Amino acid sequence: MWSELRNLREGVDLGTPPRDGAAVSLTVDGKPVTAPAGSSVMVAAALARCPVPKLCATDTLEAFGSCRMCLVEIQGRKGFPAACTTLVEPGMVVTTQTARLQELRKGVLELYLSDFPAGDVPGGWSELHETMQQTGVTTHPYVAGENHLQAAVDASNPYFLFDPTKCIVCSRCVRACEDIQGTFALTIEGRGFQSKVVASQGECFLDSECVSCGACVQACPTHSLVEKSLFEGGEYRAQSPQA
Amino acid sequence: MSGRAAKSGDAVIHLDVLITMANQIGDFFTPYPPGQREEGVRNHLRHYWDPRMRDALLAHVDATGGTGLHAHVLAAAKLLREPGAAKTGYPGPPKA
Amino acid sequence: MTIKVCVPRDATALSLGADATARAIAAECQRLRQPVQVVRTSSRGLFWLEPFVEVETPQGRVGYGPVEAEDVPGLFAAGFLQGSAHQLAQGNVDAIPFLARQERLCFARAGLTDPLSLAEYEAHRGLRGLRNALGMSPAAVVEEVVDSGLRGRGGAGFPTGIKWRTVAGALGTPKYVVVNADEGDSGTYSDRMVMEGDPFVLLEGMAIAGYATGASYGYVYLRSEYPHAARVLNQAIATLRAADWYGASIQGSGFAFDAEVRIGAGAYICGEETALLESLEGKRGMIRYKPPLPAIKGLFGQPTVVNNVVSLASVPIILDRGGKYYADFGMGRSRGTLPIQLAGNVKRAGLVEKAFGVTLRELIEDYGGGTRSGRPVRAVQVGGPLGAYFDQSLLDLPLDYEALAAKKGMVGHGGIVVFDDTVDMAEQARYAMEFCAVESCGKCTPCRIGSTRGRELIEKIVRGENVARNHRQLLALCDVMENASLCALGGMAPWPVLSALQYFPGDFGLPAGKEPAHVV
Amino acid sequence: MPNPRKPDGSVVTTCAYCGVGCGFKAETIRGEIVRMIPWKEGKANHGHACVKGRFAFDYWRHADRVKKPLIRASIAEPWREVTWDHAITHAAAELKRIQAKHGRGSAGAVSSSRCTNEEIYLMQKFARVALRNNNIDNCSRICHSPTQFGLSATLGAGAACQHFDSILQADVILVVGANPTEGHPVFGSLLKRRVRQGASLLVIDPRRTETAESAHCRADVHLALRPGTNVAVLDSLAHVIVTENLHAAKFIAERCHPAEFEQWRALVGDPRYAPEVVGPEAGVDPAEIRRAARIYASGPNSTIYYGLGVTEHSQGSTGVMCLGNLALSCGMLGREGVGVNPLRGQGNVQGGSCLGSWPHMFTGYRFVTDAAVRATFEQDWKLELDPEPGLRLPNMFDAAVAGTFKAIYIQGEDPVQSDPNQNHIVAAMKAMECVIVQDLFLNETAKYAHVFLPGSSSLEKNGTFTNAERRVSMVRKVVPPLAGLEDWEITVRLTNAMGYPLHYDHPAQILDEIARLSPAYQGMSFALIERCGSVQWPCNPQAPEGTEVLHTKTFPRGKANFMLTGYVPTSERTDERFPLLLTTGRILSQYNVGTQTRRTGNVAWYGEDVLDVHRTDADARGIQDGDFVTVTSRYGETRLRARISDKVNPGVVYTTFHFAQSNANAVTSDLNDWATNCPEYKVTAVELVKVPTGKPASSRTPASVRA
Repeated sequence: MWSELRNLREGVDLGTPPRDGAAVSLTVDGKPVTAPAGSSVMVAAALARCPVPKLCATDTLEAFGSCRMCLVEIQGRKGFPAACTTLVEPGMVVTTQTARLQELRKGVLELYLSDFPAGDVPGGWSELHETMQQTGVTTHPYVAGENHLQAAVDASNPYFLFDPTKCIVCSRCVRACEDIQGTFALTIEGRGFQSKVVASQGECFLDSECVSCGACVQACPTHSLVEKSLFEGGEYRAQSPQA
Repeated sequence: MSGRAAKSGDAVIHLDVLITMANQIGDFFTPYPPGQREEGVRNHLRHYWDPRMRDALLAHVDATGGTGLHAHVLAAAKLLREPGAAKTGYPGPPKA
Repeated sequence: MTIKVCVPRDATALSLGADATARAIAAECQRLRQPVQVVRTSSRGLFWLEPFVEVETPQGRVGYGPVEAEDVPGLFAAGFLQGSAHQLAQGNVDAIPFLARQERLCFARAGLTDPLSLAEYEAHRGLRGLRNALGMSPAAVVEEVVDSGLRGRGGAGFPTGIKWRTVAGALGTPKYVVVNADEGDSGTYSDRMVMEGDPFVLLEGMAIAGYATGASYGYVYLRSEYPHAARVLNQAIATLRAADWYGASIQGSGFAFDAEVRIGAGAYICGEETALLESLEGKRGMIRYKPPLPAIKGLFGQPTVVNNVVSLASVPIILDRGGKYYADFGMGRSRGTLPIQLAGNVKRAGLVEKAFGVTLRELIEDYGGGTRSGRPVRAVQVGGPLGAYFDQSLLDLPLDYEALAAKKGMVGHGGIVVFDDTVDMAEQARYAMEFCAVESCGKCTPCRIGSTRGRELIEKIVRGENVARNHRQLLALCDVMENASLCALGGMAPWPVLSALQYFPGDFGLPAGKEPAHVV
Repeated sequence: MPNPRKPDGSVVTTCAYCGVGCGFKAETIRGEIVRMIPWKEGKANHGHACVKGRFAFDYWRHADRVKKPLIRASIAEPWREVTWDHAITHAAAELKRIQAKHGRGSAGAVSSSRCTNEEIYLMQKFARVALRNNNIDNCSRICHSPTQFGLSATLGAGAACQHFDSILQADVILVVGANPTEGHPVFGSLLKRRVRQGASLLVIDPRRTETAESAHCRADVHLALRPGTNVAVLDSLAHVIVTENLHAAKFIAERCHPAEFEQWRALVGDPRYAPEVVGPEAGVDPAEIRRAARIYASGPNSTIYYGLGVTEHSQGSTGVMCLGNLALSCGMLGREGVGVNPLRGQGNVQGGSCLGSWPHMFTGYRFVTDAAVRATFEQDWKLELDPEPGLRLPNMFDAAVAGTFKAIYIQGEDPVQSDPNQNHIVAAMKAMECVIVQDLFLNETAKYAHVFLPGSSSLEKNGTFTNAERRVSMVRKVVPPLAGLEDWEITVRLTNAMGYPLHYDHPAQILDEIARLSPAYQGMSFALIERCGSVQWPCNPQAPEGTEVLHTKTFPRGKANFMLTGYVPTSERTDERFPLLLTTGRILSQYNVGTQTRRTGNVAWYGEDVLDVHRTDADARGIQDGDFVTVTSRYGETRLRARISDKVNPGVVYTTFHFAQSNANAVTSDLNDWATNCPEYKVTAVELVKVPTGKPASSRTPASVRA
């Protein structure tokens, strides 16, 4: 548990926690690179400066493997393993950019966009928007499908709000509340397409067990959970009543 | 220019407060064997009390023989007067 | 002279009135002051004849079915206790073609014994496998199972022996045996028949697995929809404990093994081994990524062997008669026998345990007798709701893991569902996507969102909206689901859809023959 | 929601709230602070935060901020705004007048742990060079001064032995009188993470705190003892260890004085400390005391974390010594995952204690009575210094009431609300002729002040903080100070006005001076901190980039000392008039006396101090959830809203003192620690009487109380 905390670097997100095992050498897109044993292929790709797209992965949380954006091809392995949940092995040959991979990433991102407010695609600067730029996918072909775009915003917490219409159910917030903070206030309610993030037993954030540490806001890759103080007019600015 | 402007013996703190504090210090050192007990209390008073508090305590001992003070606290107060009582550095606990 | 009459206690028989039949027989005998012993046995698996009553006569067992309560007086009048002829008579049971031509190894005792009688179980070669195993080294037991060529009967088809070898070699104790008794595939019931009809063979298989891999505790993860199986299994476990076949030192051998039943909560996804383990640990049934394999890091993070009920129920006979005996059955790399379950629109629905190699057509026509409605067979789904739909042109495929996989079909859990020519294959494709959407655990995006989009696309195509564009988008979506999903639910839900598109394009309003061959 | 605005600038700084000292990036849009993001390279928090640091930073712009210096002749008159020069000159003149009239010892100064190391250092320098006496104290007097005394007495250094991450190597975690999940939340998360990984957790605390019992984190042993019986229970743990031979004989032989150990073994081995005797008196199951002792002794790595629940007692220092003895007896020192670690309350309470803001000590815990030490300071400051220890804060108030103490300069503290026996404090304040308060807001103490110097928040100045693991981190100016001067500049100007020439261009030079004069800070400098991110003292040639774990090879005095820690029950006793025991504490969303957090959105969680009462005690007095009750003690009374809670045992009631209007400290006693006068906040005999309200008792839980 040592390196997972002490080797984190500001402004750098290798995607999965930094390990401190013995060096493992492999090649990514033809470039030789070494990564500590126990690291993911995603880390090796980032160290080789050919980062793979990611949404549910961040290096303060253990790999989860749900968004399927980080699929790569590895020599000798069938199919398209996820870079975040595949550990580096000596002599591995990894390819991160192929037409086939781009096709799959486009397919997955289009599914995400089919349930995301189209109006907020331009002008956003979240990790989701970065992934759109990285893959060049900003539209989707699904017309008038079932969606969550009418869900109500929960602004009960004085400092941050939760806009479920932008939630991609990547569970980074749930995992941050469990592993980093240890309060276990968030969970996923429902299954399949009905899955949604809720606090405690489906209460608003303020009434739930949430201690407002902000770890979930920091972990959210889409600004679904976001500080109120970032919005115009600051009327959301969390002054106490007398101010 | 010596640091002592206030006349010694000023009633810095009410006498009964001083006696209680001194006895509390005495209570701590009670488990130590005789000899070490008095040395412990004396070291503490010497290094932690404002001189005017020490002087007020000694004035009480001179005036009344130290009524209200535990036996080993009284003995410690008398030790304060011996020369060389000003030990350098933290006295540390009385050496076993 | 007391005559023995057997009436099944199997859930299918019960649902068709077996209890009423048994009560009627007993009452009739009492009225005629005829000493009789009515024994509630397991079912033979001839479901179209249930309740199937058997009478022990000097010429062997004579079967009658389907016997409802009001048929009983007529049967007695015709001298049924002596096995005489009657409109419901099926003659000597062993001679019934449906049964005679099967190779029943795992289901050898089906219909013969009282499921909870340990004595009867031992009398029919029960516990020999475990006794032999305890006399061998754990490694030798593993190799015996490897030699048998037994592969996972749940659906994955992974060689059971190799899995055991991995768990045996994994570091860390305690280790666990977990039985996947979720049996979520529509139209399958072989697990249920084992657990209700011959619980000891499963429990014996679990003990052997524990001995071979170093696991000392087992969990049966049973679907909540099988209450009878739960009762029978718990009674059987208690019996084994009392008989010192489960506990701290089985038969004084120093090998400890015990087990308990845990009830699932109705999610199909918990039939997938990692979601099953999550559920068993009291968490949401969500998929864990692999590796690490459960054999290395499974239940509570410990090495765990996860096997299907039928896989484990096939182990005792392997240790009893040897791996080679078992391997002699079957073809190619599909060794041994598979209990196939005929269901859907079929004339003779029931259990057919055959060696691999039998063709689908034999199963459907010779054993199944064609459709129940009498109309021609138009489509067949093999291997559960994620299996491909085959039309007539593929019915000559042999039952073999590799042969079916080549046609994007799968052996799965051995379920075959028959459809006649009234079936609408576009609706079946839509249902496949809807099933995936309802049962998706919601973790990975291709399945969570893709299944709903898939259903919507098929509905548009059927409504004739932008058919060409939506058809192209449906194929692209199926490609993403197949290749990007985290588990087999999202990964294989497209198979029934693509096979329906390829073999039955007309049902979708698509021109015939132009379909790219995705099911090569 | 639309897309949020994107910050265009950020400054890495350190949180000003609790002793964890989290690293933050203050992010701005066109210079305006919009959010605080935890710094992933912060070595105390690794990218995590809590509600206070992460969100409750808006107090700095609150309308109540005083932006101009204020003076008035008497506390009856209204304030008058004046220029900085006018206020400083006036204050200096008053101080000089009073010292001339009443003697040099009649004035003093108090620094605060909410200020930077540099500001604390300047305050003690101001007392010694400007007031020319040693009447300087700091707020850790009323919280962790027993830590400094107790750990120095046993281990030789009054600071945490480990760094926070070391808990990840602990097999057994003993938490005594502390609730990290509320008081030190980011460290509390690390503790809970380690417990989830399988470490055993032992808790000694009268309350069923969230640390003892929460999701996926439950104490293996929770000794819910009666308040005031710490030393008895800790000695009883020691009794089990010595009588069952669980102690680490090799460690004791090598690193302690064997004779002292024998003396200590004889004391704690005495039958009166057996669990069977202590258990009933402390209200704890003897078998659980034995189990806890065995788990702690077995280790292999057992670590101790403790808080004000140990220090704020009349035997506070003795309690800390018990913990030192316990660790020494089992050899739990000098490696990862062990140690005795105070969870210091405020951001810089460790800085406050090691930078000489004591009446009896210079920086680095060296005595003013030590001529050699005094010489180094006299040589550096070019001035003869007072050789005798000065007045402690409680002594200053006593002396004020006695009429011999007339002037005080208080920076960043609010003794009227936070110090015990409030009536006594107010009397002392009124008895003084010149009270100078330097703070962000007009606090309770300012009501009795004659000069108010508007201070600057941690977002408006440069400097360093030292957190509870001895980690010195950088505080960087994000926005200019609202009142125009940074706190250190104000103290420098006041010192100059008193006639002692003092000049610094930048706090970095003050830290260089501290390094020159303090062995533990020898190698410390702004440049080093910039390079390493943060540095844990001692930082010297042997440890050029700081020290993570203390006592690895030797103790500061070579060997460690076993102190004889006999149990002396507090004189605060319950009787028929005052049958219940009140203990006080803190809550996550509010901080200390609430000056900052009351002026932020945190009031959404906790808008008023509330009294937790067990159902049996409430029913016996007809008190219902939400009723107001009068809490009376031998020292005063106050009114609080009651909340029925199972977190306290029958016979014990609990409250916080975050809100002025609840003046919980009106009831706390004037008893204090024998060695340091740290007040005994944790044990006060009280009685509750329901306040008759016209309307029916409110059935719902008070809306303002979420915790």
